[in-house]
Amino acid sequence: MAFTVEQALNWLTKSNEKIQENKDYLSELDQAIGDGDHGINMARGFDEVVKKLDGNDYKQVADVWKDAAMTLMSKVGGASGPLFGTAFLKMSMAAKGGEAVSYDAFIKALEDGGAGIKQRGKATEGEKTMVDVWSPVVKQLKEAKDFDAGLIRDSSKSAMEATKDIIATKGRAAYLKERSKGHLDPGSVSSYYIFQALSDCIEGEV
Amino acid sequence: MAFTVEQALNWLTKSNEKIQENKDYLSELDQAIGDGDHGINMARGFDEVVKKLDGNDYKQVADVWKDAAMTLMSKVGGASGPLFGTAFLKMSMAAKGGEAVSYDAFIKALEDGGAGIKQRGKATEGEKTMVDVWSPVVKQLKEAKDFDAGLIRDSSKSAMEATKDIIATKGRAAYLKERSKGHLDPGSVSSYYIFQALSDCIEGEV
Amino acid sequence: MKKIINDPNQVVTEMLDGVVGAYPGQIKRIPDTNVVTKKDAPVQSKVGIVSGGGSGHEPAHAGYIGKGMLDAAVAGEVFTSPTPDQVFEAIKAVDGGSGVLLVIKNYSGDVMNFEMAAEMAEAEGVDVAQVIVKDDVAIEDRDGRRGVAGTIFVHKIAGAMAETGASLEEVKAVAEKVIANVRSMGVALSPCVMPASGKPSFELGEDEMEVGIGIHGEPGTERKPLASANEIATELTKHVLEDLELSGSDEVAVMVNGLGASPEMELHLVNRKVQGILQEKGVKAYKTFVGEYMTSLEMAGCSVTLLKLDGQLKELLDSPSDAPAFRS
Amino acid sequence: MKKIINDPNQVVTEMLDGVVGAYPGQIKRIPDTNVVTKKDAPVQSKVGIVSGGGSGHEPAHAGYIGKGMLDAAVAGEVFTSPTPDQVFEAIKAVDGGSGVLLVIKNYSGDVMNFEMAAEMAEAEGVDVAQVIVKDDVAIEDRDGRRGVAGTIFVHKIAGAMAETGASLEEVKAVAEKVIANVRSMGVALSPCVMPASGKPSFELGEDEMEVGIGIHGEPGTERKPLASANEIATELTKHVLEDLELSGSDEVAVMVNGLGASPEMELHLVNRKVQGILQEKGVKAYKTFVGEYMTSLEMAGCSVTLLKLDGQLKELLDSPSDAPAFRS
Ligand SMILES: Nc1ncnc2c1ncn2[C@@H]1O[C@H](COP(=O)(O)OP(=O)(O)O)[C@@H](O)[C@H]1O
Ligand SMILES: Nc1ncnc2c1ncn2[C@@H]1O[C@H](COP(=O)(O)OP(=O)(O)O)[C@@H](O)[C@H]1O
Ligand SMILES: [Mg+2]
Ligand SMILES: [Mg+2]
Ligand SMILES: [Mg+2]
Ligand SMILES: [Mg+2]
Repeated sequence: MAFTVEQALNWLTKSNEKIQENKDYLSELDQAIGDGDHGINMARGFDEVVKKLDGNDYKQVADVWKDAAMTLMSKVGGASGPLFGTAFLKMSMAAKGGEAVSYDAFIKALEDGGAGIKQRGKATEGEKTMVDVWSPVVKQLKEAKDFDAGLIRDSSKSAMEATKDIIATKGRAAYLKERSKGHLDPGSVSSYYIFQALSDCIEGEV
Repeated sequence: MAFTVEQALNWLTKSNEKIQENKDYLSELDQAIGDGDHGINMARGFDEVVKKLDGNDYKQVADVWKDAAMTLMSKVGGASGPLFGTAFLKMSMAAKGGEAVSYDAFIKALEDGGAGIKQRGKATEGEKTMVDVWSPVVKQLKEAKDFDAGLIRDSSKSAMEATKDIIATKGRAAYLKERSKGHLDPGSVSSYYIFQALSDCIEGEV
Repeated sequence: MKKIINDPNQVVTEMLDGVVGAYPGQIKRIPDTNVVTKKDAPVQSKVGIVSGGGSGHEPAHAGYIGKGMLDAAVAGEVFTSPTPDQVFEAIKAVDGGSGVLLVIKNYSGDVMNFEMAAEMAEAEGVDVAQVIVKDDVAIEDRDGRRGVAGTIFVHKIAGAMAETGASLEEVKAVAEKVIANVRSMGVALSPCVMPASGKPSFELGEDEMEVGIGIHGEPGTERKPLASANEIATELTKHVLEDLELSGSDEVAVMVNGLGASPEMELHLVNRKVQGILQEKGVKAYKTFVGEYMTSLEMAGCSVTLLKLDGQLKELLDSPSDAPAFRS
Repeated sequence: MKKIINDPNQVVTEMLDGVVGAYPGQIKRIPDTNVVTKKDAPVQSKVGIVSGGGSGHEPAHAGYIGKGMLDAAVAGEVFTSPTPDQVFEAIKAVDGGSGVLLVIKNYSGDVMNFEMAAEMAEAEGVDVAQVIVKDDVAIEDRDGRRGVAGTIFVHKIAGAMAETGASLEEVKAVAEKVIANVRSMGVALSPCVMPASGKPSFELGEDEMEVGIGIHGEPGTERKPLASANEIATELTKHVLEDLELSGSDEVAVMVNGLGASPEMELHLVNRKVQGILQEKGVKAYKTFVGEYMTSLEMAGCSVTLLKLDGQLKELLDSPSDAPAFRS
């Protein structure tokens, strides 16, 4: 199977839907250990992404991701804006040149995206950031042979849930030290929604 | 009967007691139609008056009143400070030169005191200020022949209560216009306590 | 009551320690009083300017002491006029031989206490003049109007005039000119809490606001449903404009004053609309001040002040002041 | 939620209208952005100074634009870093050929967005330097420390240095010197409410306070029983002093900064104690600033900042600034 322009568009549309639905929940999570704007930031950004994509006719997956990246970077702000922006930009760079993207190319793109987040955020695994979703998910998907909706869903869910027990050392939650424990990381939860949306898209087409 | 130095001292001591007891109530009244400090102002001032009087040996009623006046003026502030201060100062001026004060001289002193309030506050009757206690009380006491504890008590009580229905045109309550109706005037209530204290003193000695 | 205080009965004297501690090179306190003066007071042959009133309006009044503004500020207890003896100390401390102007806000208490101080000073041969600021258009009756944020413009312009070497009469005249041309009106979204009583000055529902409030936590003239920044700005400005009667080519100074708790962000939203209204009317905002100038403890809300200017007032408004709360 | 606002989603853009409306002679907005610059930007051959961050900290950052301070301020959404494209616009607008210094507060978001903007500018051949303010001693780990009120001293001193015609390298060096010598810590008595969500940033009991808070409504590092002004001042100053390691003859600049709702009276009570502590230690308060410089919407509370000074820093601190929120 290969990942198509249509799927790329679907993925972002579904991501937006999930983020809009869970906007308040994401902000509440951020309120507990951050500054309470994560849902607002993400909802603003993904709404703009969908608007941007709607108006265009795409030939390449890479172009969809590039427009998403640019929109996220210029509309989200905060920590999550440059991070998700960088992720999609790196994915776009990796996927350049093909109408559809093979599983291997897709995984390479995701891997570059995750690496971009790490680099931009100067973060590694175990710091209670979205890296703690992106890294384990990419690692598990690398071991599969083809798109697997269930694997995407399950791996992102357990990774997201595991952020609850981590003591933050990056992002605003790090100011709380021990008090950050017992709360999910908001950026990990929104990353989880993005992977759930991906899983839904794959499932719809397989 | 004549009003003695001892009674003058008692009067102020009892006034202070009543004001301390009703400090919060006076402030609440002021909160409804003023700025909520009347009890605090009066309690601060009368406490200082008693302290001042305690340390001195007085030969004349006029001197007691003068020290009370000066203390009220320099310790109360707000509107009530200069008003009560002026009242006692005018009373002191009227009573000068005698160890004890005859009923006629006492009434003359009260009358001057009330006139002092009117002049300093540029207020007349019916404006919902302490004038609405001082004026009617003085008027009624003028018609009596001698000190009459009951008359002092009753006249000041009914005058105080009558301030409830007045629409204020002087003092902070005037800003509320119609909304000032239905509330007692705080300065009238503290004047009432002062007259009640006077009544108690008279009664104790008659 | 959540406040950063020590003993509620010592807030004024401790606050004055803090103020003088912040600007020890510029101001000093007269020992055993609640009077703060310029460090170099009295300034020989300059008219002295004294203002003051109850505390709780910070930076008013001590923050306005400086070259080009006040020579002394007298602090009463919270929301309580200072007593005549205190005002008298201030007058004596700043009289440099050319007399002293008292800037009084129109409240029974302030007027009486300052008046008595003036009588005391005159008895000792000091020339004293008084002006009474009454800029609050929430009160219809002109003589009964409160003095609120417009007082800052009186400080500034009288202070600048005194700096030119003008006589007491001239300084008083320009202060009266400001008073004749300045109008304010305010709104509160929440009450304030007096430290000594610990109680809110009034109760207000979640969706209500008090329109026409003063600066002492008194209730306003009208209670209304909470409105938007545009509506609030429009209502306050409307009342001010009705009373000031500006015509197309007039120039004004604008002050959007925060009462304490409202974030500066919100003051700018109000200013945005005020500027829009003035522009529509063709009235020029010569200079605008947005910030906390005359507060009411932690009250949320704001006031809008307009001062109609002429050439003289513009020049005096622009002239230098080194007062900590009003540098220009 | 009681706020003087219009549409909660338009507060930032409307606020910027209000700010520019207040000082149209000094500042202007770059059309279609949330960037405000000096009216005469770029100043030829002067290093440009750009600061910014989320909104809700007013008068930071646009209030610090002026001769001797910032050339531009970039406003993000409330408590949200501005995006790289906006910062990039600011950089381009103020580059007068000698390069641009970015003053960044140490938050993941600010650092990343400004860094990306710097990369964009460098790609277009503009010389850009960055400094990251991390003055909040509530965070033990030095590299993780937030940038809070100490940022104002960085603005002031870097701005003054740029005015002397210094090179980008020199301006950056003096900004780094300020950062190395400035420490802050804050306490909150009440949370703030973000306009877009309408919810308090945290819940706090009637007798509690949050110690070690930042300026974005994040919870603090410790929750404690509400303390007196003296105790609060002592605790904040203690942590700041422990980290700054002052000796007897040192001179400092002091800032007692209100977070939004606390009356200036309370800030002066805190200042009183801070001055007392410094005096006891024999440390000289060279200059003191009491007021709202870096706020957190309507949060009640304050922060204490100390900046250790040397001859150069004193001179630059004293040099003139005409920024509306910091005139000197
Ligand atoms: N340095 C970092 N590296 C990776 N992710 C980070 C970093 N800092 C923050 N994040 C992520 O960003 C999320 C917060 O995003 P958001 O609330 O939108 O931004 P802000 O913290 O600026 O308010 C966190 O939950 C975390 O997942
Ligand atoms: N002009 C006036 N003439 C007479 N009495 C007045 C006048 N103004 C105020 N008062 C009296 O003073 C009382 C208020 O005193 P207080 O609360 O101590 O002062 P303030 O109004 O300055 O806070 C009022 O209840 C009223 O009786
Ligand atoms: Mg956040
Ligand atoms: Mg009162
Ligand atoms: Mg009062
Ligand atoms: Mg944020």
